[in-house]
Amino acid sequence: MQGEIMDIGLDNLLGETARIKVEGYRFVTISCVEINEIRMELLYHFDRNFQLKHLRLSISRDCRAPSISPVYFAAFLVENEIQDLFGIRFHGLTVDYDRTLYLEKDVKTAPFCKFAVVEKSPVCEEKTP
Amino acid sequence: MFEKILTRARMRSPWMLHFDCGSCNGCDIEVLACLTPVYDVERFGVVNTGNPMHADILLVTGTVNHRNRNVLRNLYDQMPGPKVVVAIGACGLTGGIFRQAWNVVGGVDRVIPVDVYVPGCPAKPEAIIDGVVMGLEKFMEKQHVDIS
Amino acid sequence: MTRTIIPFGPQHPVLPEPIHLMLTLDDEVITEAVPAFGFVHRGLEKLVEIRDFHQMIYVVERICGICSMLHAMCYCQGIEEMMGIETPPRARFLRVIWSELHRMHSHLLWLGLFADSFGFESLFMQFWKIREKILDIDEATTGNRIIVSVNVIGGVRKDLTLEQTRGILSELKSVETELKRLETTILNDYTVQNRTVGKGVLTAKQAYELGLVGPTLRASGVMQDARMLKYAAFDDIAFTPVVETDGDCYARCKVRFREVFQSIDLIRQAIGKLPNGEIAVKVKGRPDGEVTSRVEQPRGEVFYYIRANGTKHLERLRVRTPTFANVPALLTMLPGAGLSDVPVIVLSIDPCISCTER
Amino acid sequence: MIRHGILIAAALIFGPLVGGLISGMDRILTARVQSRIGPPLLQPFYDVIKLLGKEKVVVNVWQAFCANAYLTAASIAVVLLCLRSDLLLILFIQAVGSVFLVVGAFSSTSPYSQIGAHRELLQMLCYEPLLILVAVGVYLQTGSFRIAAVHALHQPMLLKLPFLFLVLGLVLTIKLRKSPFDLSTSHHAHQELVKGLLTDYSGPLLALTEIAHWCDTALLLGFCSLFWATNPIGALLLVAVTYLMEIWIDNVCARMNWRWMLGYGWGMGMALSLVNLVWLYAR
Repeated sequence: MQGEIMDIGLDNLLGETARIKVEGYRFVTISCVEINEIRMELLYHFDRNFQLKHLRLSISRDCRAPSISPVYFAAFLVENEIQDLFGIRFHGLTVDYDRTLYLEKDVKTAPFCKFAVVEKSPVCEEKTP
Repeated sequence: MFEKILTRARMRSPWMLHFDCGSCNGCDIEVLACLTPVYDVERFGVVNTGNPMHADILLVTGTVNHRNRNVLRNLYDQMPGPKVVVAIGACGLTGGIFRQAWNVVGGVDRVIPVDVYVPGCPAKPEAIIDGVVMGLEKFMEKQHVDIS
Repeated sequence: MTRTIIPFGPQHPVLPEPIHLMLTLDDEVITEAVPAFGFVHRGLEKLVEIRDFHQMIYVVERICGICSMLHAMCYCQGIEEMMGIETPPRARFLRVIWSELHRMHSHLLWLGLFADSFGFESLFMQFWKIREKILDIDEATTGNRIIVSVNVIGGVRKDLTLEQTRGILSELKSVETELKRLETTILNDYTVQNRTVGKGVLTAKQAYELGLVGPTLRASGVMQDARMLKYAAFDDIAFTPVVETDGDCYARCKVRFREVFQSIDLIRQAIGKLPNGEIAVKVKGRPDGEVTSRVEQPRGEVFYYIRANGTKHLERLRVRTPTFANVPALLTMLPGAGLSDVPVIVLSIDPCISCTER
Repeated sequence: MIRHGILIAAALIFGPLVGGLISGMDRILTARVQSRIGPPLLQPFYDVIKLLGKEKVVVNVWQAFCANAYLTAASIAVVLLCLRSDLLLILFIQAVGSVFLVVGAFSSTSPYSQIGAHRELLQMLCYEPLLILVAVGVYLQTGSFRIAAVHALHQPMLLKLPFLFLVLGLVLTIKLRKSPFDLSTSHHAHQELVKGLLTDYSGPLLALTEIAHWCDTALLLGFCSLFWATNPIGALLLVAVTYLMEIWIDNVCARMNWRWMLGYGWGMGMALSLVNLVWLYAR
């Protein structure tokens, strides 16, 4: 894959994103990949003059991730999408559709997950940054 | 006598309403292309109204999903009778290549009754015009049902 | 008249596609605009579990009918990179020709719809009349008007004969003269300028930070075009992106109008340098690993993230389409605009909702 | 008396008929300008007959009443024009009809209809004063508001009131919903308000408003013809040229917004009228 990949954790996600923004990178998108029954992977893609940079965040399915939309406004759309399709909840979203971007109100499942998981309230929160 | 004139007028003045119900834009753009110089459906009196209250023919492109089915139903109910529904493209007929996707309900006829099916991926403008003309013939049949 | 709430869409004649904008109006001035999506969402990325990686070409082509060829091209280039396939030079030039034809038909379509958004119906008809010529070329060379389906992994499926390339060149000549005739109307007409100049302004800084792509970004003065990545045959073709600096709807119109001429030039160059040889190589093996792929679509840069695991089904296919990146711009441009400017501003980013929601 | 009866009947029949034919011709010519072939000449009549035969969906009784009132007022105005009655009276009745159309649109709950009605009111605010000024010009020229006095002239009015004729052309553009001014509703669908004012009129009610619109067209073109009242061929030519100009303007202009319309309509219209009136007065 083109560009450097950095593994990060929940606690330094926002810090890294802010640093990347200062370096002049633009937000491209977030890709969510389901690894197994418990783990999910969020890949944050950034771009500067066609040089890509990726942040790889491994996250437990029932964890709430911090939203990077306060840093990169454009991220709100894709985070809402992941919320809908993979069931990972984000907190601090600038515009929160609350899982109704694509889904109807009464849908509780996450349609893109192979391991059909019914949404339950997240049990772990990331520590204060 | 008046019935005859009315049927004739109906055949010659189909006002269409186009609803993109989740198509890939292929058929969608072809429907619009029908209005433009090369195909020019206004020759047959077809006018794109955009307002369900004024329309006679509903052209639906694309698959039905869980969210737009209500919109489609709503548009159909708002149209005053007699009305004809033309489903356009492989997706509008059965769901086409998307039928196994998770958010796809299937063809248009899962939600509203369809009178004419226009196949193709995307359907060509000629086929769409042909579908509209076949829809007009349905007006005749509907007319007879109304009278009897 | 005080506050009114207007539901703009999902069925609205100005936008052929179902997007829903909840507009709060204060005397025809918009105070708040909230977009709602989900009317076209089909969940195509999930189809990788049922369709194998060859069949997925046909699915990605139908993410959007207008940029279909470029979706397939981006996907194929990604898989080729992953499997280490070297596509033959002729295939790469042919890809450029068809992709630029696609860009032309998309831009002409947009120019027509844009003219229509400010009520210039005759201009709409003229642009779409020219567009039919491009579709005729597509139909003559590939067999279909819009979804041309020429890409396969390892090359292209169709070849161009000498006669066909001559035909393309002569058609392009007539397209060029007809477009030149429309230039004064779309760019210099008083009423058109009145409706577009100074509407929906985005500064270069705003556009860059919002992560916009394509003509929307270039109209704000940022020179960024994925064709600068020199994919396909772009390393052999002279190319400079079209840039305008005003950042309003008029500048976006100008960028797209100039890009049509640029595409004509690129096709001429590609046909002139078209090498002989194979058009596709045989593909053996299964893809493995992860890859990103980028291509400049008519609406901007499309971004593919593909992850495979050595089986014939991909593990994950993620598509970030240009409109997905451009939608946040709407939320900044719409508040403060008048109701009559809404269609103009919304269309100025060239929204493609079926791309956005997939 | 019998002569009057025949005249009234003729006005009631030929008013809408002529309006409809003109509308059909308009659609063909517009299509030709856009390099299309266009619908048959009788297309507007097919449309109206079809609309009359459609299912009746009445949003509210008030709206149905308004559609009928609009048609009544528009036909009375045409009848009065044929009877060579008072110009001010005709303009007043025509305005009443338009007001009914707007009130009907206001009575529905659809926001498109509401905003359309609002814009239509602004349009009326724009063109009504101009129409009155034209009538004043006619008065200054003939010494009477009666149309009969115009017919008694020996010289075409156009020669004395050229600028007022331009003002009338401006009003005509607004009234016919032609391109820079197709704000409240439009003939083709690609408008931000869809059908604006007419959104909630459907089926037979829409047919009534359509017929009334034909009457309006006939009335205004009749008004135009007064400017060359000395010779029927001259009048016909004048009307034809005016209408061709309207189609041309429609096809070379983008739609503007209402702020521009008020500014341009009032500024341009008032200036042209005043110049003409002062010239008439000074002479």
